[in-house]
Formats: sequence, C-alpha cells, structure tokens
Amino acid sequence: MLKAPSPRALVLLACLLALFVALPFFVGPYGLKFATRLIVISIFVVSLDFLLGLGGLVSFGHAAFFGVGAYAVYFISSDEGAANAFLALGAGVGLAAVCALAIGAFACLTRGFYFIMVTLAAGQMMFSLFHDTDIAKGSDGAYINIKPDVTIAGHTLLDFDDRRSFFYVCLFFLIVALLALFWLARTPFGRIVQGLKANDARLSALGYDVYRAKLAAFVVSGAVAGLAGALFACIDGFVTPDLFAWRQSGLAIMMVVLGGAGTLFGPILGALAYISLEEALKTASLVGDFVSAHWRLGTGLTLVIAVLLSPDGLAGFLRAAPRVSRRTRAAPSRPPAAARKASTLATRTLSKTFGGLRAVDDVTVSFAPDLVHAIIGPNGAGKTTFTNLLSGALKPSAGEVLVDGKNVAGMPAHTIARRGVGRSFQRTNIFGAFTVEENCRLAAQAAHPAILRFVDARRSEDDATIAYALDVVGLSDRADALAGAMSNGEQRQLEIAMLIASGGSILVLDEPLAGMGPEETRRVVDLLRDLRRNHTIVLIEHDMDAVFAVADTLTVLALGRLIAHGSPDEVRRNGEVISAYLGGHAPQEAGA
Amino acid sequence: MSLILLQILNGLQYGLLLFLAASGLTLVFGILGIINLAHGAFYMLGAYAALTLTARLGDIFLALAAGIPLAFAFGAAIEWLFIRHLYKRDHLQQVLLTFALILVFNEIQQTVWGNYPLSIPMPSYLSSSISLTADLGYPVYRLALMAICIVLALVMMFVIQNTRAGRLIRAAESNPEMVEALGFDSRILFRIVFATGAALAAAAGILAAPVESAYPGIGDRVLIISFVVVVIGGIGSIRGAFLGSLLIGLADAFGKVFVPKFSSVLIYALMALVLVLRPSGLFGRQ
Amino acid sequence: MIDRRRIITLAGAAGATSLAAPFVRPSWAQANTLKVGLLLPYSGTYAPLGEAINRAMELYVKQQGGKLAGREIVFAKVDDESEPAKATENTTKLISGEKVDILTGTVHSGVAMAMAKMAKEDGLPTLITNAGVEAITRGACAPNIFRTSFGNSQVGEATGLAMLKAGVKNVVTVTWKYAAGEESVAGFKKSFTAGGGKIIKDITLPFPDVEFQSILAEVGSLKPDAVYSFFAGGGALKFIKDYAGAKLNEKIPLWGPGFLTDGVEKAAGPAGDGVKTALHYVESLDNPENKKFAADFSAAYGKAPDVYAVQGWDAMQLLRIGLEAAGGDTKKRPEMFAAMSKASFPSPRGPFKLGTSHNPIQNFYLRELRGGENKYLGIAAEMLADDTTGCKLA
Amino acid sequence: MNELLEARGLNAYYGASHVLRGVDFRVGRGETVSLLGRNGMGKTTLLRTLMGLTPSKSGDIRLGGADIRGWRPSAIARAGVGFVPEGRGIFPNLTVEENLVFAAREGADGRRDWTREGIFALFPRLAERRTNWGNQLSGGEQQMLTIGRALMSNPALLMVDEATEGLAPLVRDDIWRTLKLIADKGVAIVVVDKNLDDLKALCRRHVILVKGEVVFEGSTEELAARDDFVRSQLGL
Repeated sequence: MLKAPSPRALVLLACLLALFVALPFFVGPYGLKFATRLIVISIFVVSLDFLLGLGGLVSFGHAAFFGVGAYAVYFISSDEGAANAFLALGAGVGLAAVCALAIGAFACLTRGFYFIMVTLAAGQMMFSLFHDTDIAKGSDGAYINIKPDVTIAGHTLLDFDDRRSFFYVCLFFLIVALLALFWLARTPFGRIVQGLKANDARLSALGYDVYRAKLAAFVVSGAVAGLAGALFACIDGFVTPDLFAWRQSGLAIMMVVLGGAGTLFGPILGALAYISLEEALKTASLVGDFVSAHWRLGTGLTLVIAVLLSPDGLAGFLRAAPRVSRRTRAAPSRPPAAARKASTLATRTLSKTFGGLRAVDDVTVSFAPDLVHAIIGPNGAGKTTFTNLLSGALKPSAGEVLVDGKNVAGMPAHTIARRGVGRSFQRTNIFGAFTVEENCRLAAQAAHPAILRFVDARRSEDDATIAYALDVVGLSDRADALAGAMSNGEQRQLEIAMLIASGGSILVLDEPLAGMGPEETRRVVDLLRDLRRNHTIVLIEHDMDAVFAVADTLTVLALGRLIAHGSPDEVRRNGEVISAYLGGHAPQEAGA
Repeated sequence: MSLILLQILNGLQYGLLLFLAASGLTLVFGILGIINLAHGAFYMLGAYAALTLTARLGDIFLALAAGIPLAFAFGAAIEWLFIRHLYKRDHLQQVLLTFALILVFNEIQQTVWGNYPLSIPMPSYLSSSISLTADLGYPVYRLALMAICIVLALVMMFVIQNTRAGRLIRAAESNPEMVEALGFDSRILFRIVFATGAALAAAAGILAAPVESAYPGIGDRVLIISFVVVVIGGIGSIRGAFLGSLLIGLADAFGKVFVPKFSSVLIYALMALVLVLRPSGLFGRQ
Repeated sequence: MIDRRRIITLAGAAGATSLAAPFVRPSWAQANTLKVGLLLPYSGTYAPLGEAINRAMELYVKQQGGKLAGREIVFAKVDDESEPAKATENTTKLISGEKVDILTGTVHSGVAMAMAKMAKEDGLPTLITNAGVEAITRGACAPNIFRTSFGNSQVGEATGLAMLKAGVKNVVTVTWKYAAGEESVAGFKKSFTAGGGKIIKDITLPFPDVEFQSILAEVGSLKPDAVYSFFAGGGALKFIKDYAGAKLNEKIPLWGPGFLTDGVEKAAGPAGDGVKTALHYVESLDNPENKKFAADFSAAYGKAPDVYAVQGWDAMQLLRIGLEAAGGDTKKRPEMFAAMSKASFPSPRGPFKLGTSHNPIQNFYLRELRGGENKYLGIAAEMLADDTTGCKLA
Repeated sequence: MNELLEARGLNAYYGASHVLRGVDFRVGRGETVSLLGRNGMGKTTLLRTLMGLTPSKSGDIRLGGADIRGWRPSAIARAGVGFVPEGRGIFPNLTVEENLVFAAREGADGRRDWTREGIFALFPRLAERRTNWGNQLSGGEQQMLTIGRALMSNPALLMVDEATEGLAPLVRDDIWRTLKLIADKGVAIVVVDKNLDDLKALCRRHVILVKGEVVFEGSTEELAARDDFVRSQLGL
C-alpha cells in the first residue's frame, strides 16, 4: 500500500516546491517555459504512476490520453477569441476520460504483457487517426492561435498567454493532481486499485469486479493525463500527432521507473532528472561540443547506471527505514452484527469438461447450513475443479450451482462472492504487499463491493469486523505485519480471516491445512469447529485425521464423479471409497 | 487473380523475414522474461554490419556467416554487462535499461556509419529478377531470402523439439531454478539464449540489408511489429512466432491493396482479434 | 576505492548541476556579434540534410570574413531531432534561451510548423531553409518569415509540367500518407491534369512504412505510363531499389520530385538509372555562381554540395541583403524585411527572387539519374511561383 | 571419514530474519536422514542452502570432503546431489520421457545405476504416460517424475522436500515404498516430511530443527525414547 513519503522525501519535495514557486523571479523566458514543460510532464507521469505503480497496469499507450487532452484544447479554441480556460482544460480531461473509457473497455479485458501490447496498439491507432486523417490538420500538426483565458464580464482574470501566471496555473494543477491521487490512493477505491497490483484473483474472490476496478483506474489515470495534455497544448499553442507516438509513452514509463514507481512523487523526480539530464548533455556551453554532439550516448549510459545502481528508482534513496509498530487492540469476542448472506450451497447435475476430459461429471450434492462438509478424493478426482465451479472461477459446462436455492452457475466469480460464497485457494492467495490489517480492510470493505467509493464511511464498523476476524484466526498481534513476509501457516490463517471479514457465510476452503504442522493444523481445525456455528463450510483436504476430526459430512469424488456422500461413519464403511482412496488410512472408530 | 498470388508471395516473404526477427524476441522474452526493447537495435546493427562486412568480404552470405557469430558474441557481452543484472528485477526496469541501450546503439550507429541511407550490394548471381507476370518481376534475392528463412525456421523448430539444447530451453522457460538444480549452469544458458536472440535479430538485419538498405531508425518499426508477432503467436512459442509472422505479413500485403485507408491499423486490429479469441496468443499457455 | 555512497553523492552533484542547466546559461554575447540560431536535425534520418545546410551557411559567412553587414556572426545550434513534440521547446531555446537575432531552419515540416508559429509570435527575422510545408507561405505566412527552399506543391507542379512535356498521359501516384506527400501530389495533379494528364490511382501507405512490395504489384497491374512518387531518404532509396527489383523500371518510368533521388544517388546504384526528377537545383548546373559554389564547397568539405546546401547558402545571401539594408541593426525590422522581400540575386540554382508570400520564385530543372549522378536534361519550369492562397502579405 | 555431506555452523537469512542459526548437519554415505520440525523452522531453507539455492552467510559445507559453500546449484548437482523440491517443479512443456532424459548424466563417481528404463521399472505409472506432457500428470505422477528425474543424474545424495504433501493416502504409500527401494540401492536420502511414522520407518537418523537450530539428533530408537520431547517440539 502507498506509504506517506518519508521525512527526507517531504523535505526534498518542499524544497522543490519552494524553488519552483520562486523560479519565475529569477529565470528568463526560456527557463520559465522549460520549467512549465517539466511541471506538465510531471502531471503526466504522476497520472501514469497511479495506473502503473499503484494499479500494476503498465500502459504503453498513455501518451494517447496526453495527446487527446492537447487536441481537445485545439478543438475548443477558435481564431475568433480566447476559449474559456476552464472549458478548455475540462474538455481535455473529459475527452481523455472518454477515450480512456473506450480503450480501457477493451484493454482491461487483458492482463500482463498483453495489456501492455493492447495499450501500445491503442496509442498507435490514435496516432494514425490524427496523423492520417484531416480531423485536426493531419501530420504536420495544428495551431491554437489564441490561448484560453478566464474572462468574466470583460475582465481577463487569467490569461494562459501570460507565461508567469500560466506557470503558476500548471504548478497549481501539479500539486492538486499529486494530492488528489495521494488522497485517492488511500480511499476504499485506491485500496482496490492497489489490490489489483497485489493480487487480482483474490480481489475477484472477495467480490470485487476486477474489470470495473481496472477500468476505473484506467479512466482516472487517463483523465489526469488529459489534463496534462491540455496544459501542454497551452504552453505554445501547437499540437502534433507525435504527441501520441509510442516513444512518448515509453519516455513516460521510463521517467516513472527512473523516479520510483508506486510512490506517486517519485516520477516527478524521474521527470526532473531525465529532462534536465538530457538538456544539460545537449548544452554545448556546459559540457563541451563533443559530449553535446553525443548526448544520446551520455543519456543512455547514465540511465543504464541509474538502473543498475538503484533498483527502486530515485525515490528508493528517500525511503524511510521500516518502522515496526505493535499496536494491541481490544479483541471483541462477538462477531459484528451482520445479516447472514447465504446458508445453503448445492449443485445439480454439475459437469465440467476440458476438451474430452470430464473433470467434474454430473455431480448433485447439497451442503446444509452450519456444518463442515469435507470433499475428499484421490488426486485428479476433480476436487479443485469442483471448488472452482462453486466459486465461479470456472464456468460449468452443464448443471447448476445453487446458493440458497438460486442458480448462480455462469455468473462471474465476484458476483457469487457477493452472494456470500467466500473461497480460499490451494496456493495461499493474499495481498503480499499489504499489511495484515490492510488485507482484512480490503476484505471488510467488500461487504459493500462498489468500486468507486471515496470515503471510508463504515470505518468503525470495518474496524470491528477486522478486529473480530483477526481475533478468530489468532492474528490480532500481527495486524501490522507485512502479509507477504509471514509464514505459510500465518498466511493461510490470514486468508481465512479475510473470508470472514468479507462477510462470506459459505466458506469454500481448498486444502487449508496444506503445508501446516500438527500444531497449526489443530488450531485451524479448532477454528473451523468454531466457525461452524454461523458458517457453512465446504472443505477440500487430504489430512484424513483432520477431516475425520472436523467434518460433519463427507463427499467423495473419484474421476469427477460423486461416489459417496454422507456422514463420516457411513463413508468410512463404503467399500468403494476404501478401494478408491482411503486404503488402510481411515482412522478406526474409537474402541473398535 | 495473379495479383492475389503475388500478394500471397509478398506477404509470405515479409512474414518470413519478420519471423527471423520475432523468434529471437520471443525466445528472450519467454525464457529470460526480459522485455528487450533493444531487440530492434540488434536488427539495425545487423543491417549496418552487413554493410561493413560485405565491403570487406565481398558477399552478403559471407557477411552473414561472419555476422552471426559476431552478433552472438556481442549479444553475450551485452548480457554479461547489463542484462544479467535484471533477471530478478521488475519488467519495468528492463524496459528502462533496454530503452537506454537503444539510445546508446543509435549513437554508435550515427558515429560509426553516419546518417546517410546506405546501400548494401546484392550478390551478382542473385541480383536478377524473374518474371512473374508480363509486367512484373520478382527479385531472385527475395526468393533466396524466403528459402533461407524457411530453412532457418525449420532448423530452429527441429532444435527446439528434438535436441538436448531444445529440451533445456523449454525446461528453462518453465522453471529455470529447477534446471539449475539439475546441474545446468543457468548463467551460461541465459547468456546463450540472449546471445541467440541477438544473433537472430542481427541475422534478419543482415539478410534484409540488400533489399532494405541501412538507415537510422530502421530498427524501430521492426521492434514494434515483432512485439505484435510475439503477442499473436503466444509468448515464448517459436511455432506461434512463425504463424504470427506469416499472418502479419499477409495482412500487411493484402491490407495495403484492398483497404489502404486502414492499412496502418490493420496489424493492431488483427492482434486485438487474436487476443479476443485466444487471450494468450495462438500458441501461448494460459 | 569508490564506494556506492560516493557514487551516489557524485551522481547527486552531477544531477544538481544538470538541473541548473536550463536556467543558468553562460552568455558570451558581445555588442557587435550577431547570433544566428540554427534549428536543424543533427541526429536521425534527416541529419545529413541538416549538416549540408549548416555547412553552406558557415562557408558563406567564412567567405565574408566572418561578418555580414559589419556584424560578426556566431551560430547557435540546436538539434531538433526531427521531433515535432519538442519543436516549440527547441525553438524557444533559441529565441529566449540563446537570444538569437536571427532564426533559421529546419527540415521536418512538423517541426517547421512549430518553429514558424513561435517565430510569428516573436517577430524575429526567420529563414526557412528546407521544410516545404505549404502553410508557412500560405495561411500562416508572416512578414518576418522567409523561405529559401521550396513549397511542396511547387516541386510537384514542376514535375507535372515536365511529365506532360515528356508525353506522359496516365499516371499512378505513390506516396506516404502525410502532409508533405499529399501536398506534393496535389501540386503535381494541379499542373498535370490542367495539361490534360490523367491520374489512374492515388496510392498511399502509412508513414514511414517501407514495405513496398504489395503496392508495386498493384502498380504493375494498373499499367500506367509512368509513376509519380514522393519519398525521401531511406524510404526513397528502398522504393527505387524495390521498383527496379520488380522490373517495373523497364516498362513504367519512375518520376518524382528531386527528393526521390537526392542524397541516395550513389546508394541506389544501377537500380536508380533512368529515374527522372524535377528540382530547383542540379549539381552540374552551368552558371558561374554554381561553379564557384561547388568548387568552394568541395574544397571545404571534400564533398559536392546538394540542394540543401544551396538553400542554406541562399539563406545567408538573403540575410546579408536584409542586414545591409538595416545597417546591421536587426531592430530595424521594416527596412530589413522590405529589402529581403524585394531581393533578387543570382544563386547557384539560377536566378532567385521571392514571391509575395516569401516563397522563392525559381527555375525547376529536369534531371535524370544515371551512373550515380543526377544529369541535367533541361528546364522543367521557368521561374515558377507557388500559390499564395490564404496569405495576406502583399 | 565416511561422511558424504557435512555442514557446520551454517547461518542463513531470509531478508532480515535469521532462518538458520549455526546448524550442524551431516549425512553419511548411503544413510537415510529425516529432517523434522514445525513449519517455518528452517527445514526447507536448510535443504535449499545445502543445494546452493539460498545463500548462506557463514559456516562450512563439505561434500565428499570438498568445500562446496558458495558453489552454484548446478555445480553442486553435478557433484552428486539430487534435489526434489517442495512443489515438485516438473517441466510442464516437456514430456515425461523428456523430463527424464533431460536430467540424465553419470554420477560424480562415474556410476550409471539409473537409466530411463530403470525409472520406468520403479514407477510403472510413468512408463504408461511416457509421451504425456508434464502438465497432464496427476499430482502423484508428478511427484514420481520429480523423484525419477533427480535419480537420472545418479546422485550419491537425494534431498526430498515434502514429497507426500497434497497426495492421496494410497499414493503416499507408493512414494514411501519407492524411497525405501532407492535407499536400498545405496543412495543417501534426506527427507523433509510431516509424517513421523513414515519417517521412522524409512530413516535411521533424525534431526529436529526448532527456530533454525538443531534441538535433537539421534537414531530412531533415541527418537522413540524421547517421545514426549519430540511430540512437544513437533507440536504433535
């Protein structure tokens, strides 16, 4: 999660701010314009960092929104008189947001490298649109002859043609953009965006619509980039299709990484460093003719050295030492009063085929409320596929999944999660970059899984939920630990805590005991017994001792088919089960 | 009708050349996990090296024979100097470093060879054209180029499928640490793979040089299109790169003639279509 | 031992210094010097053009003893990288950073558009030394902006006249889909169709795509009398070679504005033999100015001059006329601009004068590439003026 | 000396946490040793450190007398250590047969005890699936393949980390039987597992790690004799 900048970083930022505020008084017009451009580029890279550094979505076509923002000012300006500045900037933001919505609607369907490529392609298409067609004067660019201003009743209050006031306008917007994005990162929405980077599968399983979350982040980031573009157009009143070119996007990514991705302020340092370095190396009077003639070499080598020396970017040098804080919190013994979302889970003739393989074959089973139901079976029996069907991670080929009697088959995972089905994964699945508490907060927030929430309105309620969840699994004293650095067992406990915090009342747990020692196993078994009071638990587990210790019913799958279902005693005596699976391992009944 | 046949030929020829460039990119990306923006620069250096080497050795094929080992050594050196520090780092830092390498390579090109477009002579025995239609000839060199690309593609696929080196490469693609634990030095393996990628890009540049000439910025376009090919084919898949290249080549050839207005966005549209139908590319693993 | 901390400190110091660069600029301007700003591509594809322009300008000033109208000339150079997105910034660097008295450049049309806008706002005497984008001497013309090169359509128009003269009737045009290409083709069409020629098809491909095979197949199937093509630099070279490779050159002559062959004469080799172009300059032009210019330029740089060098050379000639009229004082702009507008002088390219919109009125020559050299074939169009549509100067 | 592998005073860190604290650990030629301990006590880290996959801060590791600390894992593998990692690590895009052939090499001492056919004899299931891709195998088959693959390099020492985790009971039994067969052929084995009973049956010596330190080392009999201590340390 985004941390507040360290004291050192704050001092540096304050110095920079002071420097920039004072700058117009002691530099010439070129220096002022240079600084203005620097600030505008800073807004652009900060917007990219929100998407790339916080959301983990690497957009290689971000210049498209910058370019569209710039062209919006061109569209709104006329040669008759100055356009309204608010209108012009608003048009930049608006048009960029619309474009981001359109491009993002497609790009957000993809992930990873494919996302990079789709955004790159989108940027190139925008470039072609403006370069090859006449919508805005084509390849050689277009003029904005009269820059926007703010005129009220004949009085020009602010004229973008005035270099100094325009400089302050840009500086103002940089500060606003930075603070706004900082604030946004710490709202429920921002938490979800950062969850995207940390673990989007988990986010979906908590009930968030990952696609919408990505799209929202994409639009927010695109809109801010549009603002930067609109300001850029006002610097000189010249817009060109090259603003869209992939190199601009590449440069922006480079500045973000150079400065330190995921810090929001770091990219500003990156932009400052890169642009100044290039400028300095090109200035013959400063570095001599030889160096200035080969400035690319100098810039390239400097960047290489920068990458090798500082993996975390320039901001990495300003990081605060990690603080270990141990808060103790009052552990409530009672669960927060929350309406139980669902009780019964059932399937009807559920099937899933992969190619020719019937991984789950015509399974009809019902899991009654407030019991622990264990699903066992040999490897390859289709157990994990079955859980994936229950949670919506996979769509069934045929049949129904019923939550309280309503068929949810075919619904996306997050919708099923919202109906109260929480699941854990075979491989532990948490937000490694978040603290334990932040993990749970993101889970608790999922009780109201809207993406665009900017106020922690239910903060105290969530606090109580989190405290309860952590207490139940025994992680209360680990609330501030970084989840990714905890042991495997603790991570499993955390995962269950998240399910509880998210309000899931039907818990589907895929091998929660895998990799746990006997003591941890016992703790989790006790936990499951405890949870049974007000949760329906479906459990896949190989640890037969634990299964027989905790399960109220057993469901046995083999080769995708249901071969037995009933109480542990019934199943234990089932000959088919013994030959297929248990062998000599079924614990004997006491005294027998 | 003959126009269509011609365009098929043109598309295949362009696609095969693309394959040579893209196969190296997909190998490096698939196995080392490195997003190598400098891949196009290797192509560019290949084209310029072809110039110098043909001047020295007299024939483009001798230049190819000399250029491939040179490029391999150069790639190995780049890996040793820079790339090996990036394996455990974020993709973004790879982007940053390889972007910086583009700047450096461009400067080297400008300093060593200058900025005038330069021509690389075709071997005289291949410089004629055969007549395909009454009005149109097809340069023999291009046909030879296709043949060489096909041979190289077959050799590559054979190596990957049937040899020890190929098994090693496939194994490293899924689990490099395990390859190391089984007694193979992954440092050397990675260096070889990166150098192979560089050599493939340079080979493409050398072979293309007599028809393409050498001029600044020649690598940029190849880079972007190669990435599109890698995505269409599926990351790390040589077969995918082959199919993707041919698809792009054909789409480009037909697009320019039949939908000239949209030819610049056609390959991206094709990529989008493939990603909608198969989100991990044609041969990519989920 | 250099430890990591030390490196970081050093890097920090270097960073701080570079931060200051745009703000602190050593100024050496003395009272009598006149600073001429050169906004030119010194890197990338267009760098050879920038270099030629730069060299001719320096050579001219050197021959004048380093002075024009009594003012000592110093040059301030900025590499525009042919990058329009940075163009206004780079122009400002010359205007307000270097505080040049005269602005000159550039090659890339998009960059020139940005440069012209800044120049128009500032009123600084400005000489366009190559970019042919029409707007600069049409809709966006200005009293302080002068062009010593050409207008895109002007060259196309001249080529069209030459092709009519050669008896060409049916033509296919091929160019990149960008403004320079479209303007060139438009100029060509204007004169060619007016003279009874017929355009069979306009083929464009995305800039800067150089995969020509498929469009060549199409050209072959269309069977025109000739092809009019506008390409430049590496793209032009590849087009010429591919055109010959497809054996099209044997049946369908390749025509175009001179940029098709300029700079790639040698590289094109036998493939270029027979390509006919029209341009406002040819190396072998037989006039005293050109003979002297070619000899001096070759002596200075070991290389024959080209059209770009001539454009740079004439920019200095024009500047000298303006400066002399103003007595060396660039503040006396009306006098300076009036003299420059009316200027008429012998140039290596033949007689040179400016039209009302400050675009040259000049001869265009028909040339044929053969054996790595553009041979002079005759005059394609005599003292051809460009359209002044939209320009309110008079 | 008859020690095959001997580590002394091994210290290793995972980030800031001190995971191995002065661990002494030895394996004799052909010996079977179990490594016990609760989760997070450093068992996997110890194996990975011995294999060279995780760096050690200080200490001494000798393999057949040679100092191998700081060697690359590949060099240690070639010197005769086979590794079966937690989570199996098979190559999904190689066939069963390719997975095996891939690893084939003669042992550091020149032995060639294990061949493809030998592995197929050991695991008939794998022979049936020899042309299947690695990712088409069930968990148990994957585990067999990993063990078989490690054997193909004819190691003198086989280190097996959680080989039975996540497997059905019948398959587990199969794995234990096979490990016994392998041990009978003279290959030294180190096993990390949670099943005390199975470990007692297979191994002659047992080591318990608690918070990165060795708290117990002894024979099966000694282990049985200190049952209460062992159970408390393992949390049984």
